[in-house]
Amino acid sequence: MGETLISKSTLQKAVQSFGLPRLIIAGFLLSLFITAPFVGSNFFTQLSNTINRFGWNAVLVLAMVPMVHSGCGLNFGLPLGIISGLLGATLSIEMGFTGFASFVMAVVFCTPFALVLGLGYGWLLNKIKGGEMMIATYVGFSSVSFMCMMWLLLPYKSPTMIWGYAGKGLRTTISLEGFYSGVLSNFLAIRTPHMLIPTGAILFFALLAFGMWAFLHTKTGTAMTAVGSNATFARAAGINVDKIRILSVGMSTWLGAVGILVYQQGFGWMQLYMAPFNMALPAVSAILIGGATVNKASIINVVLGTFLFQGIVTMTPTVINNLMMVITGQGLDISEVIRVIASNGMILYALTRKSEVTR
Amino acid sequence: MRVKRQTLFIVGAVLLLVGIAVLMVIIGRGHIVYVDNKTVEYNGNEYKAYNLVELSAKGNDPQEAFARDRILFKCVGQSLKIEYEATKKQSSSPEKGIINKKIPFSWDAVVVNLPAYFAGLPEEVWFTEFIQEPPADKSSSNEEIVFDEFTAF
Amino acid sequence: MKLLKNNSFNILTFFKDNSVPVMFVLICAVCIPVAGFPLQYLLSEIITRIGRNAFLILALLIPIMAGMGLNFGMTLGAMAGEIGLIFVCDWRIYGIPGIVLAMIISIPISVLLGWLCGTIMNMAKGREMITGYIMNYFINGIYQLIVLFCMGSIIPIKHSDILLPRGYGIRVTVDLINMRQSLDNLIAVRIGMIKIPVFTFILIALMCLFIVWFRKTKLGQDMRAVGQDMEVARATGITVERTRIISIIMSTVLAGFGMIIYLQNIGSLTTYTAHSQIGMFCIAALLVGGASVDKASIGNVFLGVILFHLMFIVAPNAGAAITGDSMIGEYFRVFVSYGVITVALAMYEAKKRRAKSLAGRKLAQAQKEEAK
Amino acid sequence: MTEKKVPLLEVRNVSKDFFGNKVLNDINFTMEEGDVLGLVGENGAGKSTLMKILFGMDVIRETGGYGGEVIINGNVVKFVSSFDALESGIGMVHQEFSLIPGFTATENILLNREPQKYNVISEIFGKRLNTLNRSSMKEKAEDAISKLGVKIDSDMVINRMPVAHKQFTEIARELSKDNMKLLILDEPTDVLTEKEAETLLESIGTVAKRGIAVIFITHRLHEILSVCNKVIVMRDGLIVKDVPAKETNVEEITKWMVGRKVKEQETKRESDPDKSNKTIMSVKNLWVDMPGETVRNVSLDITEGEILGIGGLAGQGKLGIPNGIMGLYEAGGKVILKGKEIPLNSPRQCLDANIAFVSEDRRGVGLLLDETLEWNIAFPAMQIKNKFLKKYGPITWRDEKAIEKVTEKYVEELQIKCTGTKQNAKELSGGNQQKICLAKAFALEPGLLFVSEPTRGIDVGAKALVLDALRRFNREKGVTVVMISSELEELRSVCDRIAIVSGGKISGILPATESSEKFGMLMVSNVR
Repeated sequence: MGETLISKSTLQKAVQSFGLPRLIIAGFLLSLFITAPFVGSNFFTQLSNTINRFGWNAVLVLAMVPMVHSGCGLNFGLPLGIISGLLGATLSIEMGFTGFASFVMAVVFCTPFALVLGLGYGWLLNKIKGGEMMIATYVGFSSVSFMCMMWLLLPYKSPTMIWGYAGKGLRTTISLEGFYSGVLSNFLAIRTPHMLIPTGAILFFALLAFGMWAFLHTKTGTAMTAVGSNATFARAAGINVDKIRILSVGMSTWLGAVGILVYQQGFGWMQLYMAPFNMALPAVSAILIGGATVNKASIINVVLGTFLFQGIVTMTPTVINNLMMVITGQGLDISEVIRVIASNGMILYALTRKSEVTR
Repeated sequence: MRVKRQTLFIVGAVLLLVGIAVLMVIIGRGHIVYVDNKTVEYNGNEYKAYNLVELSAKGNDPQEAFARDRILFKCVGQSLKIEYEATKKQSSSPEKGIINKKIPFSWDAVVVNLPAYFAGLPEEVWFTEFIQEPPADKSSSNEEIVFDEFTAF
Repeated sequence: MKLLKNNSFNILTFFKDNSVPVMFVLICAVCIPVAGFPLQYLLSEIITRIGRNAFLILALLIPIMAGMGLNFGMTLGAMAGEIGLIFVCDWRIYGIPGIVLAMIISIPISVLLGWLCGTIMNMAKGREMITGYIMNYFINGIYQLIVLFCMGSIIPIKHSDILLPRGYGIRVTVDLINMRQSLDNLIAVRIGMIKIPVFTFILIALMCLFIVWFRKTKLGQDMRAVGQDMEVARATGITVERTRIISIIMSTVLAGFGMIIYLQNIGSLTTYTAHSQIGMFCIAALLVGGASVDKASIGNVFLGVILFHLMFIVAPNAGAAITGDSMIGEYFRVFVSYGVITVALAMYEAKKRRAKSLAGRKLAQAQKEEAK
Repeated sequence: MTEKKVPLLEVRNVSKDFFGNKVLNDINFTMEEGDVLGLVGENGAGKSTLMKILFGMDVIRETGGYGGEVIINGNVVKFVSSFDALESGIGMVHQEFSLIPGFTATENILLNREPQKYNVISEIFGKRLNTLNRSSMKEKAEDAISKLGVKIDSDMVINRMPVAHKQFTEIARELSKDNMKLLILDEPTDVLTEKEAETLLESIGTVAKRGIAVIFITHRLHEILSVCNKVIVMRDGLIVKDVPAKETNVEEITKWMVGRKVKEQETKRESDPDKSNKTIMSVKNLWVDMPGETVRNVSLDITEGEILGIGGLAGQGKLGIPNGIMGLYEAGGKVILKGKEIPLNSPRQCLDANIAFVSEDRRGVGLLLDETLEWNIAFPAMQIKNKFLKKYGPITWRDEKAIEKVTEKYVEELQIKCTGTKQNAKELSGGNQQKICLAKAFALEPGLLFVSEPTRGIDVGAKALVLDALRRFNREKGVTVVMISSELEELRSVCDRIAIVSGGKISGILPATESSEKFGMLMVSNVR
């Protein structure tokens, strides 16, 4: 079977499978990169900003893959993972670890929380096959608001974290200076006049991504893909579908926990209370922009999606403002609104695709 | 023919709604009325502010305007009707009466100068449009649009 | 919460079916004495809140009847209502005429948004609720595009006092002083310090009558049929897609009216955030009243409003009294609102799956008899 | 035309083929008002296709329409959709109920035809805003129910009704249509108890007396004789017999229904004398709750090395047996394999006990449509037998090369037409997909293989290949095969013994060499 010439139909099929909206967003981003120099914002600084933000968010988007793979749908309950991450981080700071050690210990501490919460969350999702996404959203919200109470009640003592005057309850934002702020980003960082490439963060993401890719090649990983593709087939082939789904939810929650730690080390601050409330939507729309569907997602979708999404987030404010300045003579901060419309439009597009796997 | 009859009714209903909307605009158009009890200068002679003027207007609580006071009334609709009881000096007996005036639709706010009115001066003296200059907006110029801020209920 | 007229009034099934309202009665029973609010204050708060929210929550009943689940997309109607109010403020129309005008302006916008939301929901059958939820954010982006950028620049706004200093885009809070409480005060009755907005209650009563009447109409019957079994409805010739879209349009239009009533009671419009939590709180209140994703009655609405808002008022003080920090109470009431939705959704889906395993037991039973 | 009364319905040389294979050829019959026509025939005889044509179902139009004419009251009708059929007075009651569970009987009977009370709002927003006229609805519903001569509480909600009442409600719905001329009942008594069936038969009588023609499709031959005045027997898309009911009896009808000239099978199945008669698996009072295929109290012994066939009409429970044993549907009872009991309701236990199952639902259960052929074939073996896996310490890594090798082996062995082992399963034809399912089971190298409806919906060429592969697999590898199929001829050409299931029970086990009439008798014996 010789390779057929790239006939028009295969090109069309490629466009079809890539999806028109994704093409529009990719084209939009490309045009931003091109217009950047003309509008007085340095191309390299923009690129380095995008890569930097890519390093922060990539792991959070990777957290989407296990659940989508096993057919549990888009993980709108990501805040649950984020909370376990925050618990791990606050514990590691409370114990007085500093520098790289605080990051490692944060990951170690968050793992038990992530697994326990993940298993409970997975068990609940198994009870409601078919209606996962809506309930995931509200499990995320209620757990965030529950934690808001806990942040006030848990007996933390470390001065850097608790309120100065009340002496009890954690601050809403805690500086990570001296702890693991930038611990990954600065590791082997490449600095040029305009560019800062956070190689450490990217390497960490690559490691986790490779881990995920490898897992999908193991026996259980293959089983997970089969469960996502056709759950009855998997059941007929002797796979304990519920166990695999719970495993995927646990992995997703754990990756969410590590993801928030990576985000915070890049960001430099830890945000508590209502901050994780809205962290699920950006990650969901990122992986969808990358080409994933409601029941199929790959590592490439994560890389592409995060890059595209973060590109829009970093590029639009500066480039569009300068562009507007040049045209209408007055700054027009329209980028936030465009990003909201684009990312949520993407999720809507994915939700309305017919998913072959009938639940 | 069924469909034609129904489209007729739909057009009728839409026109009715538009009619109600226009009606609402007319009867609902509100104007702010500033009533000044201030001395006014008019080709040479001066008209002194009254000692005390008690004023009441439809839909507003009655108010008292001492000399050099400015009181505010809200008037819904174009016909303005203010009852007054004015005493020029400490001793003089109070004059009673009603000011009836049509406010032009496009005017947002109006200034009524009592002394000028009592003196029967021409309209453009005692009844002038009040142009509001945009209040300097002290609140932060361009608040960050909070994406999903949680509001008290 | 109609009690089933089965012969043995079984306490257990009563509690099992209405576990959410019962749980809330307990929470209120605990918090109210602890919070220490005077009874009169609570009563007046509840009455104003019923006046403020009942209409909005009633708007949720129609999509539930048509099997579209909890219409998280009702916020689209709220936005349409807000746009109506912005224009009315700009044109300086005061009092009740202003409110009526705002409602009339909101109708075409609501119909358009409702139609859009209904069509997209039809494309994502089985995932209507999450689609409605995402539609909120999507249309909120477009709402901000219009209100923050087009108003003042493209769309003419006469009075710049509601515009941002930069000349375009509506300010973050728009004062509705000229129509504040005008519906409520129309026929307000004051007993002690409790103000009862009689006219608003009449409006709500009219809305309830409309829903009761609507259930009797052919369209209402079609919606109930579509809600229970789309394929059977389609087989008898009912236009399923159109009926579902109409149910969403009606819900959006009514949500628009409800939002205007809500904002005239509050007296000021926080342009960009007023509608963001409205959907969630109304749905939480409805669920607290004992409604479920596929069954809701007018009784659920009123019980829900009372219980939910009672909890909402007392929680901060109760929290402060118990733990000494009022923020705990604040977060507690948010947690309970989200928690109630999670529980209700989970129970609905689980119940759907439990019905299946019943048949197996019957077969085993039949076999035992045969073996005897 | 002689002044003979114009027949209510005349079907003149109607024919139909689905993608090349003839399903109906040259059907001719007429029906008068008040006729009750009993339509009998094996599965695949073309009965339901004929009814779909009469009822104007979309599936007919989508697959290229039909030849010949359908004439109602003398004029030829061409139905575009079943709504046209309803207009011209033809009503059909399907097997699975199309009723709204939460509605009362009245609301269901008049669904979408409710009498309405005018109100002014409907002028603007359209007719659907008229309120329902509940009183006249109740009246019309009760009148329709009385036409049936049955007592149903018209205010009772459907999901609280016994099955029979649901059936009557649906029939009442058709009768409530005033222009009702012809009522088609598709196996209505399948779900009813004996007593309920009797009441239904009486009500069909009363309906016929009112001048409404009824086509009654059933397997219960005694019912045909008691209520119908005409009987049509169909086989292989042909009307074999069109005879007044009075002039025939159950034996005759079964013979026409099943007896076909025994065409020479390719290789007469010779029974190997040296087959050991040790039972490999014995099933004791098995019940299985599989929708539409309920199994009631089945006990069965399977001897080692044989090919056991399980036949029977559709919906009688034959498919329930393998699905129940393999744990895909809730089941109870005891299954003993080589003396060791296997717990039910867990597919893993069966697979570990070296039993494989090729499901009848190829696309739903049998295949991973979005994955490559390699995955489809190698996946079960990999998960159960840990084949095609490389071990790196604790990590079990997919051995891509081994998977590719085994896929190529089966592609070549079963001559699966595909562009390569990396092609997605959904792109293959029906026959090739079935071979993939077989290869998947063969890769497991099972000791006992259940194969369910292996030849359903595939072309004749592929059928022979699939059956041949099964025979070779059984003979060369000595694997016991249990084949479930509704094609009696196929079973007789492949199996040693054939068990017939009807009404959820095994009505008898006969050697394959028995005459088809005997099998026919078993098939309809205690049809529930």
